[in-house]
Amino acid sequence: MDTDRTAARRITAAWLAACALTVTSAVVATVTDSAEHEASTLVSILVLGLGAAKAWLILDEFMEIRVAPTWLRAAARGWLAVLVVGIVVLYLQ
Amino acid sequence: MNTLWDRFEGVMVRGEEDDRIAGDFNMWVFVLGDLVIFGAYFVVFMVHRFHEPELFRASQGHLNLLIATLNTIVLLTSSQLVARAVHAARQGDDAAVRRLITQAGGLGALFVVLKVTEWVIEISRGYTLPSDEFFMFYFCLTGVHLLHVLLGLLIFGVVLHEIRQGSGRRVTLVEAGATYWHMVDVIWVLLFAVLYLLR
Amino acid sequence: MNISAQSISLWLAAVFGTVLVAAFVLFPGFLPPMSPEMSSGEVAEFYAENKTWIRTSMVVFDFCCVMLLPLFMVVVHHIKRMRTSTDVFAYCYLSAAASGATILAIANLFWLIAAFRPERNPELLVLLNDLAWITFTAPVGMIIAQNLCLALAVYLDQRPDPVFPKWVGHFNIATAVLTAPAACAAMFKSGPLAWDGLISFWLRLTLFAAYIAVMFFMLRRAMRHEALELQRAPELVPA
Amino acid sequence: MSATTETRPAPAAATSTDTLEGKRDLSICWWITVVFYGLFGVIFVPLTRLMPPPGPDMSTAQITEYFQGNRTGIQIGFVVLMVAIGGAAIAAGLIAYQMTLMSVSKIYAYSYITTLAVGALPGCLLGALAFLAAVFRADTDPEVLVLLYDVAFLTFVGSLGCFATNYLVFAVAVLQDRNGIFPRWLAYVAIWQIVTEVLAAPVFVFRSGPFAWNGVISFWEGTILFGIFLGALIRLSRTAIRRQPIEAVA
Repeated sequence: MDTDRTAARRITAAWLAACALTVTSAVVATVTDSAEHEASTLVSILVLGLGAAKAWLILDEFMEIRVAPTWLRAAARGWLAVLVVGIVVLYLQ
Repeated sequence: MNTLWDRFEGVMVRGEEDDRIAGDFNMWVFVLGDLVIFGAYFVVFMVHRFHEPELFRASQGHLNLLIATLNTIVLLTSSQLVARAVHAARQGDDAAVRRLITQAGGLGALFVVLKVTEWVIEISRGYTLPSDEFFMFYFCLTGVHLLHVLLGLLIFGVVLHEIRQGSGRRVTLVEAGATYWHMVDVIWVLLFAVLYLLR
Repeated sequence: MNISAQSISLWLAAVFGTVLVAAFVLFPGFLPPMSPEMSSGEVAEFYAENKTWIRTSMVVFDFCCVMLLPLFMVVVHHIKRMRTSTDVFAYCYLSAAASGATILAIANLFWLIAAFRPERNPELLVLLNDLAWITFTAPVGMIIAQNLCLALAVYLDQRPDPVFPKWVGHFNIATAVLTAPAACAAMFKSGPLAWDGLISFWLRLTLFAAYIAVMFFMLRRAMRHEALELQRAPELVPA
Repeated sequence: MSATTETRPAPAAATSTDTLEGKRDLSICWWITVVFYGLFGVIFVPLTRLMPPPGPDMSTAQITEYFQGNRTGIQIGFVVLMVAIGGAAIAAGLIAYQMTLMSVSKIYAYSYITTLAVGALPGCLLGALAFLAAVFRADTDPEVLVLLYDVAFLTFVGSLGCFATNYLVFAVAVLQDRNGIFPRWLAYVAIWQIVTEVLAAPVFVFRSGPFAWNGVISFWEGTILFGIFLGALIRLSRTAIRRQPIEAVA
């Protein structure tokens, strides 16, 4: 495991990144409220991607999936990937 | 003896401890299970959204995005506090762990307060559970998530109690509590994206 | 201390058992038992005519049928005294007795509800009457489970002087087997298996009465044995 | 309820006897539990077709046809259930007994057994009785059939409290238990069950969609998770029986 100081820094970095992603996705979603159909579909895909990135960050940094045994890492990441792809596919129908 | 299946059998059936995994193995069964269940909820939501995208988009407009975004920040902050608490617990710094967990619990309580106010606003404007399909999903999904947040606060209480008792298992307990709380955070992040932002 | 508890429970069952038989005789629907093939007119007329007797007898019935529960708890106590490897049968017996008593408690409520407004639409009276009779007769599973657990406990009991003689086990098995066909009362409207028939009504109820009587005397015998045992070595057997 | 023997069995140490020998009463109860729940599945799915449930939004004519069409199946299935329902009580007794072996107070075991004793009626028997009453006569008025249809499904899918308490008590007991009678992850599966009970609450509001009594979330998810929980409980109960050291029966 990395030393105490770098661990703390990694957590803060992951936290700030997640907050930034939240705010940007909220702003982007509200800005394109009035836009016509094509733009909002594209934006929705972007928003989903940002959400997935946040989830990946939490899994990797906070839940320490990065250093977990392979089966657990595969299970967690596999779940996230399958779910997000499923949502996008269902959204695009 | 230690093929994967045998270790799996050992932990799952004979309840032996497997320390290579962060936190308590049993908690991971709960977390992964819950993620799969919530995943099913999202898929069902998307299928029903597919049938009536216009209704869902219209009703979604009535949601209060400000409180939801604020709530996401609150939960993310609480989550990173818990992550710090895990590292402090590994250093054996009980005082820091107690402080961080209490702060995280406080933010969790704030999340509950914000969520209930958001509901009250929605209900006061006439959007209740049976009013239409979107709000049925909205109240049920955020309701079940709120139930998980309350369960998380209860777990923090148990962790604080165990630390005050100085029980030998407190590092595993803090890790298990952290794993659970992060799972609640992951679910909220996805819920926020799908319920609030998906236009 | 637990001897007096046992004797109180047994006398509760004895006294209220007899009152139960009286209520049974007074209920106009039991002697002779109402036929499932009565038309809605006849059912409406039955309730209109006998509503006072139906109400009194069913209220008394509702009072007394759950008073038998303490007797079943005395049985649970004696199962725990048996030296089988574990006392799992005591817990199973308790669980079955609890659910069984609830079923009886619900059954007579349907009669009382029907008799409350005899001027009701006859179709609804038929429905309530059907529900009452089916709930009263068909669910025999709990009694079967009780008897089965007691019988198994008696067979597996390895005490030098067993709590109950082996024939009590056979008696329990026999009662369970002969009560089982009463479940078919929910299928047939005529013949011995109907709810007024020989097997589902007469055999089942006489067997139930006989079962309570026999267990009453066997429990008194087991209680006396336990009292003797307590005098000889009080510290051995915990309270 | 004083136990005759106060010896607390040793926790699941390696030395425990891993056999079924000498524990005939436990294995009898275990086999009765397995047979009962197998029968339960056969009765409720193929025979009476109460599960998977037809929707609450069926018309009166469809409901009448649903009953008349499967009259014999319903009668045979539920008569067998009337005889076999005792298996549920024996299953409750077995698990409650195993909970008395835990290092926790017996209050949990007593609560476990009483919640199931209560739950057996509204949760299972009342629905069966309503169905039997519905098909008892060929000429029952359709309005009465719709009433009995609602009584059956709303009691079967909608009785929440007794089972939620049961799962809660079981989860708390398993989490606090130091003797490791059941592994802790089973307690977490029980907590899922509580969540599915909460999610079954909307069946009293909705007639269609995922939260109706035949909805994907309120019914299917709860049933699938119940299947997982029951399978795990029965399998782990067997392990607990095998690992339980028994003093030599004199």
